[in-house]
Amino acid sequence: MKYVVRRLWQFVPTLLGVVLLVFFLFNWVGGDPAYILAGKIANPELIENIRRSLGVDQPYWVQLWIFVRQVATGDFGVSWATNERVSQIFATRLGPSLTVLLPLLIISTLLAMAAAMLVAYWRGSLTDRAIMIGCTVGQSISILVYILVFQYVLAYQLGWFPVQGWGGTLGENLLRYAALPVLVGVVVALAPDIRLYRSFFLDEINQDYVRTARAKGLAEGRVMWLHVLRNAAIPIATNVMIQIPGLLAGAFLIERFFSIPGIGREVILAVERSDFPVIKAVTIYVAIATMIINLAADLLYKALDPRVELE
Amino acid sequence: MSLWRLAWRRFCRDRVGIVSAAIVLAYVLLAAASAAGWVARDWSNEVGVSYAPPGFLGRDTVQEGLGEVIKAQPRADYGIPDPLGAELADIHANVSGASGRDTRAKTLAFGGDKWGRDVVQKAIKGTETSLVVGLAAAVLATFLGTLFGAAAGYRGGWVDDFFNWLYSVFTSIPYLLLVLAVAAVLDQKGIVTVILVLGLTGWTGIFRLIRAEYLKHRVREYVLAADAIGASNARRVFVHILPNVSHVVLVQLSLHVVLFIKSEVILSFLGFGVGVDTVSWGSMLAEAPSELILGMWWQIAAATAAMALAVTAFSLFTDAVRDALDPRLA
Amino acid sequence: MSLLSIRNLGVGFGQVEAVKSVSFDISEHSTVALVGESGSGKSVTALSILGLLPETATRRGEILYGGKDLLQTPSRELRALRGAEISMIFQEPMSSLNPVFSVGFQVGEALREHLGLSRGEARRRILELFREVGLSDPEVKLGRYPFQLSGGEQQRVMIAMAIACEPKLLIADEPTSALDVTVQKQILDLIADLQRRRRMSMLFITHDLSLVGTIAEQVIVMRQGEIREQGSVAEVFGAPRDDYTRALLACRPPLDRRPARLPTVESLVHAKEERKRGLRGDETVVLEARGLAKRFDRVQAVKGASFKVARGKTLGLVGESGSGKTTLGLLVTRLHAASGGSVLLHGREAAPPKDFKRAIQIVFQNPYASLNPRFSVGQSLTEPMRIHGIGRDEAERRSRAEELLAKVGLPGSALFKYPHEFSGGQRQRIAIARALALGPELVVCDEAVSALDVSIQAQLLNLLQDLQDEYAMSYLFISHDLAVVKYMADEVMVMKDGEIVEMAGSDEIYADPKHPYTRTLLASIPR
Amino acid sequence: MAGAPAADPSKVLRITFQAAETGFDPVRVSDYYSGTVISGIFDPLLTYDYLARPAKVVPNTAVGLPEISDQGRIYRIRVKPGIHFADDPVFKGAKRELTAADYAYSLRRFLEPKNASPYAFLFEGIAGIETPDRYTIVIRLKNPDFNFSHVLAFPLGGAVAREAIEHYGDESAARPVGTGPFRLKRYVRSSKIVLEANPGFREVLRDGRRLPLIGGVEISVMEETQSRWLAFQRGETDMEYQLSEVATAFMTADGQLKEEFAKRGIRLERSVDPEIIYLYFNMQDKTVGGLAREKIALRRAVAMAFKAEDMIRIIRKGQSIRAHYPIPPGVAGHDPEYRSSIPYDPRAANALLDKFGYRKGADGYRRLPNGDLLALRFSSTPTERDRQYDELMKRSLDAIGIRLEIHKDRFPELIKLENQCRLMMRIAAWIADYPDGDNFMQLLHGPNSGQSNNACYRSPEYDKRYEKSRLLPHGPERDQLYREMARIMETDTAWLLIDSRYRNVLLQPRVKGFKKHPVLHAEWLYIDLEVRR
Repeated sequence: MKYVVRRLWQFVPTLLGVVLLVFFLFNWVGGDPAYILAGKIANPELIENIRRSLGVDQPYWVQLWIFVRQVATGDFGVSWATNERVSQIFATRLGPSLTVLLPLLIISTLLAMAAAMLVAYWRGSLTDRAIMIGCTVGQSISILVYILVFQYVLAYQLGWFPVQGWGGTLGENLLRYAALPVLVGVVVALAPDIRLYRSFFLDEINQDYVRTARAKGLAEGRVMWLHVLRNAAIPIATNVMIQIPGLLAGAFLIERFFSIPGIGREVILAVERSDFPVIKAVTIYVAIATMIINLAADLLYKALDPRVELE
Repeated sequence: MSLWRLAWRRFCRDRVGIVSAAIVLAYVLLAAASAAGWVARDWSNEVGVSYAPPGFLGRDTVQEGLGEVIKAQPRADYGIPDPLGAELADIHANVSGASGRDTRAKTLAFGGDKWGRDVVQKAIKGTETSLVVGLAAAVLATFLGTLFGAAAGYRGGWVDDFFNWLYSVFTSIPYLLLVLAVAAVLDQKGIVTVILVLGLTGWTGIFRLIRAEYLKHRVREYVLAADAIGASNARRVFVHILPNVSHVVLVQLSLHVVLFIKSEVILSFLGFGVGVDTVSWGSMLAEAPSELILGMWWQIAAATAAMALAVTAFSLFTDAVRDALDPRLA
Repeated sequence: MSLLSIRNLGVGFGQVEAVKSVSFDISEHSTVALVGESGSGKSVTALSILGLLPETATRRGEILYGGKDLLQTPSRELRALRGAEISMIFQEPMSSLNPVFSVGFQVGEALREHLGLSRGEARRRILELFREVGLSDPEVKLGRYPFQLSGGEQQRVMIAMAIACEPKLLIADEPTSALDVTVQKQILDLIADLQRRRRMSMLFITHDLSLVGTIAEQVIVMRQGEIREQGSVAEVFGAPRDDYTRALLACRPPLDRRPARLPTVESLVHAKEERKRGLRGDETVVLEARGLAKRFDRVQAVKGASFKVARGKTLGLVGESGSGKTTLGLLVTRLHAASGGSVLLHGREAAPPKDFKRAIQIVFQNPYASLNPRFSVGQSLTEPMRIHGIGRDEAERRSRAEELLAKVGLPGSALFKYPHEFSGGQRQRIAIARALALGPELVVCDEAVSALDVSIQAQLLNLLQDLQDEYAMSYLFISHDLAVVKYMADEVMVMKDGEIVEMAGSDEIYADPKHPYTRTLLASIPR
Repeated sequence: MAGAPAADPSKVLRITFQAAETGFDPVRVSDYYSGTVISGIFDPLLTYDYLARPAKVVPNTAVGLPEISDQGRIYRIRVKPGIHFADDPVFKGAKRELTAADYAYSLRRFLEPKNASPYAFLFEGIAGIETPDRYTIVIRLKNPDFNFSHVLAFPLGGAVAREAIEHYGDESAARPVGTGPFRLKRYVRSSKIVLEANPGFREVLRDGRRLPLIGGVEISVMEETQSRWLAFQRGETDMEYQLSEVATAFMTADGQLKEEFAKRGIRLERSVDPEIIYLYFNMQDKTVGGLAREKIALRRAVAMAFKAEDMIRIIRKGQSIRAHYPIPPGVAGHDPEYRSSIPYDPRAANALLDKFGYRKGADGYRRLPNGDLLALRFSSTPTERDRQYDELMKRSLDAIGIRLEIHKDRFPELIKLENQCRLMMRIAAWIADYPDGDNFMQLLHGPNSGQSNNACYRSPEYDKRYEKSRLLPHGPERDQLYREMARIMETDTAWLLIDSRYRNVLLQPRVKGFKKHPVLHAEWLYIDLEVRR
């Protein structure tokens, strides 16, 4: 508990750094949103008026102070583009993002773990080499190509999935609309995951305790699925956890092609519109989420690995 | 025999490694030849009709040119004189008729893009661009990561704290946002920008690894021994430890080349790619979505094939290098 | 009647033949010791009994157990034997236990697998076993994870696991080598005791001949994959027939006397000449430490150590792992900054760092880690000279390096080779040569020979002694091995938990230890 | 039966937007998509006849067309009594009637500085609004304007209720309350907008049936063309008009729907959007600007080398027509006979540059007459579409040996620089806010520099004629002025007019009664759907 409190304190300098970096990038060198808000015909008074209402006419240090205050209070005001409350944007986007991400992570992790364990067990064999080279090839194709081809073939030509869409209920989304995006995500994630997890398993397979387990007379299945897996699960779980924040914002291609109202798509939209409150909020929120997930990953690490002492 | 030569021997025994190294080398040579202008110099020539389909049979050509020139004569001048009227009349008297027509092929061996440029030539030119982007960005990221990692891991103390802070700041911001933000900052578009965007944001992973290596090595006995004989800090960092972590650096460099080649595709898709005077695999793929649904698969096929082969070869090459350099085998 | 018979066993890994046609028997209720240095093939032999070698290994010959050839037995049947009838203990208890499961679970696994015990039954049985192997608080230990136990306790757990299903044969592969001397003895006694009480047979594998006498009836000496000699302990120890066995027996520095040179396997010169040790009291003091202390975060690693090192003499420093002796060595060489106290060179504290570095050199324990693997031997040897401006040019430095190599008994051609091309003993010679390159007055030898096989150890100790005789250098000789320290040192310090608990002349301290800890240490030495 | 509500809740029209909307507060939006939704929810005083072409202003919530007096300075309109806002919690269960005061409030909102309305410029001519009685609104203008009816028919000019705006505050964008045929049922920002028929909608009859006929509209935002096209083909959407990139997939070269689609009952409605796309030169720029003859020659040469035909054929995939006149078809003042005096003729362009001393240097690129380096800077946004513009520009300029620099920035940044007259060249588009030529001709009016006059063009000749045209209603006299103005712009070559895009609306067989209107955004009020099986 003390550890958690101490780690939470450590968030402060990091968050401050994030604030500075974000501010530097978006306020100082980023675009001026007044012009896009002004519409087709912009006269100077209108622009000034907008700039004043947005606060971008203030000196930089005032703007920075406002930003810091926003971070502290968690109130990022309203979107410049739509006047919607920023906090609400994030709240409504998180659900769909997670609806795709969680199944994607769970399925790809389980499949990759199973496959990685098998190839690690048969390391050096023809199967192993073939699967590894297959994974390398699969990894070398851009996610863009996967999306284009999967949507075209599986949804359009074969009609197995809807081409795109997002419904109102979780069940509908999960079973109907998220299926193909999740499939694409799993296919993309599988190849690198198998390669990575295989190396984790190989590290464990050569450990002394595996020999002990065999010397005890345990069956191979139990040696692999209990003793080896439990140890390899530690780096795997950490790897999965640290992927989450990146995926949260990084799944924008999938979200755009399959019309999923997720965070990634919102980020791209906000960048295109220079909608700074949204960009700032999403960046700060995701940064905080990243830190919390990292902390959670450490706690999970502790739960999985009794050796770890959290200090 | 030094460890490098031993590693080289081990590498030579790895058949997949040799084949992939040969492919990588072939790509590098191709890129060099393209940069030198020996191949694909005329990639921007419009040799075929728009979206010329692939086909080997027949070299049918069509004449394309100005249908409109003469027709576009105004009905009246509505009483407004043209300040250039005299000169233009003079020109029209001398330059008669159409401005000429070009001869274009109806089909190209591997197909053409929307301007009728050969997709294979584009893919070759794209190889040059993408490899330059991947390599240069990886060198930049590796340089930063290694420098920071060495400083933090070796020096410890506040230097370590500072770089760790920088690391956590950079990794807390979603990669995509970071890339977009840096891309927006460096508003000059072009290869250099892409390299900077990728390099300046991609150093974190390398930093973490190199820092860990330096933490490990700085207490190794050979480093203490170097200290004992009076070797300076700089000498220990760069002469003693660096060669011993160089396998990590090399493998990371190679991994990041692949990573950045793939990232360039995404950047291009978002419009932050290379400029129009050149072409990359990413810019070819970015054109693909609308082409594919029209059944014009050849550009996406050319770019994907060129990229998949290169990236696969590079990845397998990296694996082989990693295995060959594995210090546990030494 | 023999329980297990090995007939013409041969094991190969690719081109390398690790074991070449080995045959021996283990009779019921008896202990056979398998002795050899690293690479002799003793562990490979042991692992092949249970079929635990990697699949890449090729196997020939027969291993007969209960009328079956274990090499031909299908893996399913072999598995039923493992842990139940034949069980095994390994050298490194820490890594041999699965780090993420409680030790109770791991012991229980064998019980459930072979005896089909229920949860409760298994628990009761584990508690019995834990008591039997002398684990205190068995109820508490049950739920502990390996890392929460000391090395000795871990090995006790391994033993409990091994004997859980009442095996007929226990294979103990260097069960005590990774443990501190005091713990070593306890574990050894436990194993011997269990073997007698349970009337098991045991195959005891060790590199340490001194252990064999206390535990085994039969002894087999292996070298380079072959059996050099086998017979009863009395026969082999009393009248060794094989040269190698004889050498092994002689190479250990004896505790009761101090030959001028140690015999080595290659040169079995039984010198009768004895060496005098001890200080006269009027030697020049090269280095003096005053209240040296070092603190790491919360741990006080060294608590105020004061001592003097005399010119041309050796100061021994003994202690178990974690006692702070290595840290003290690093403080003396100023490789770690002390958090208290001072080191005086020739009575002067503020010697310029460069002079200090030249005057004090260090040789580390691990010959694999102390040489920069990317540097050729020539580079490693000339680098200190270049830094300190010794020698006019590269050619002169190179010829000096060749001289140094000759001094430590290596050919000049070694200059162009890299560390990995040398054996551990040779690397340690190179490390010594590097230390000599600056012509130091004091060399700190931090467990400098501990990682080496006894026969190599003897050569190195002789070399160090020769060099001291020639250059009148002083040594600070750090080791956990009391026999080695006694042989080398003129004066001995004993360290425990960061404190020097006793300091005396070396003969004196062995003959009449004052501090109880020193006494425990000495009592643990197998004789 | 007339009078009975016809809206059938099972008839839900499914359509897509290719870009996200920004919100539904009429004074705060400027994008097409938000406007589309707003026009379904709010009612302006006037509207356009659904079927009449060219577009004809007709009363909407007004009893009749405005009475115009004081030579076009005073507009008097009467609001139909008995129209109610859609039920909303803000009205606390009471029926809320639409009155003249609501329109006065709604129109004034455009001019309030704190709203910073992008469309304030449309209403700037208003001098004052009065409501002499509950249902009468009188608008006084600063200057005579016979086109003000178009402003009153502007889709964003619908009535909002003051209570709702004040109650919802910043949330007004997501909580529109209007009197229109639809109301917002479910809203997931920039992803899904679901409208349902407003049960309290006033009685509007067409062919004896009460409108709207459909029970709702479901709008999905889909950025990717592949997704929209595949979704339409799979029958996941009913209507799709944002497919020009893939038009060749469903259209023959002559603009007919391909056989295979026609057989499935899919229909194609094709019309030209009331818009112009043009390449402008910054007339204040040091390199390309100014009215000196060698500068005009430079601009003229670029215009003559610009491959407008490739733009239409390759980038637009044939889905646009060449623009000759600053006023597009379907907008009052358009002259179909007018032909541009600037031909595509790179050889002549080269000769022209030679004549004016733009000589080629050693690198094959031309220098300025004084020998200085010449490079034209073309600005565009980092999108795939603009990359195609870049490529076209590069190909065009290469043909006359002029070096091109591409300046990339995000759209807001470009607009900012443009308004400061700091860009050199850009391809811009203007779509009619209302179907009158003035809306286009003002783009070149000198005083509008730094606002809508993105070329920063100031020509006394042009401005003189423009100011004169402002006082004239639509007619031959004004048309003649417009033609002269177009020629002045051409001879100065401030713009090169490129094209106007086709709008190809694909309709599933179940969609009935659709006719693309040139100005109205949403035709949902009038269309019908077959009930899905």
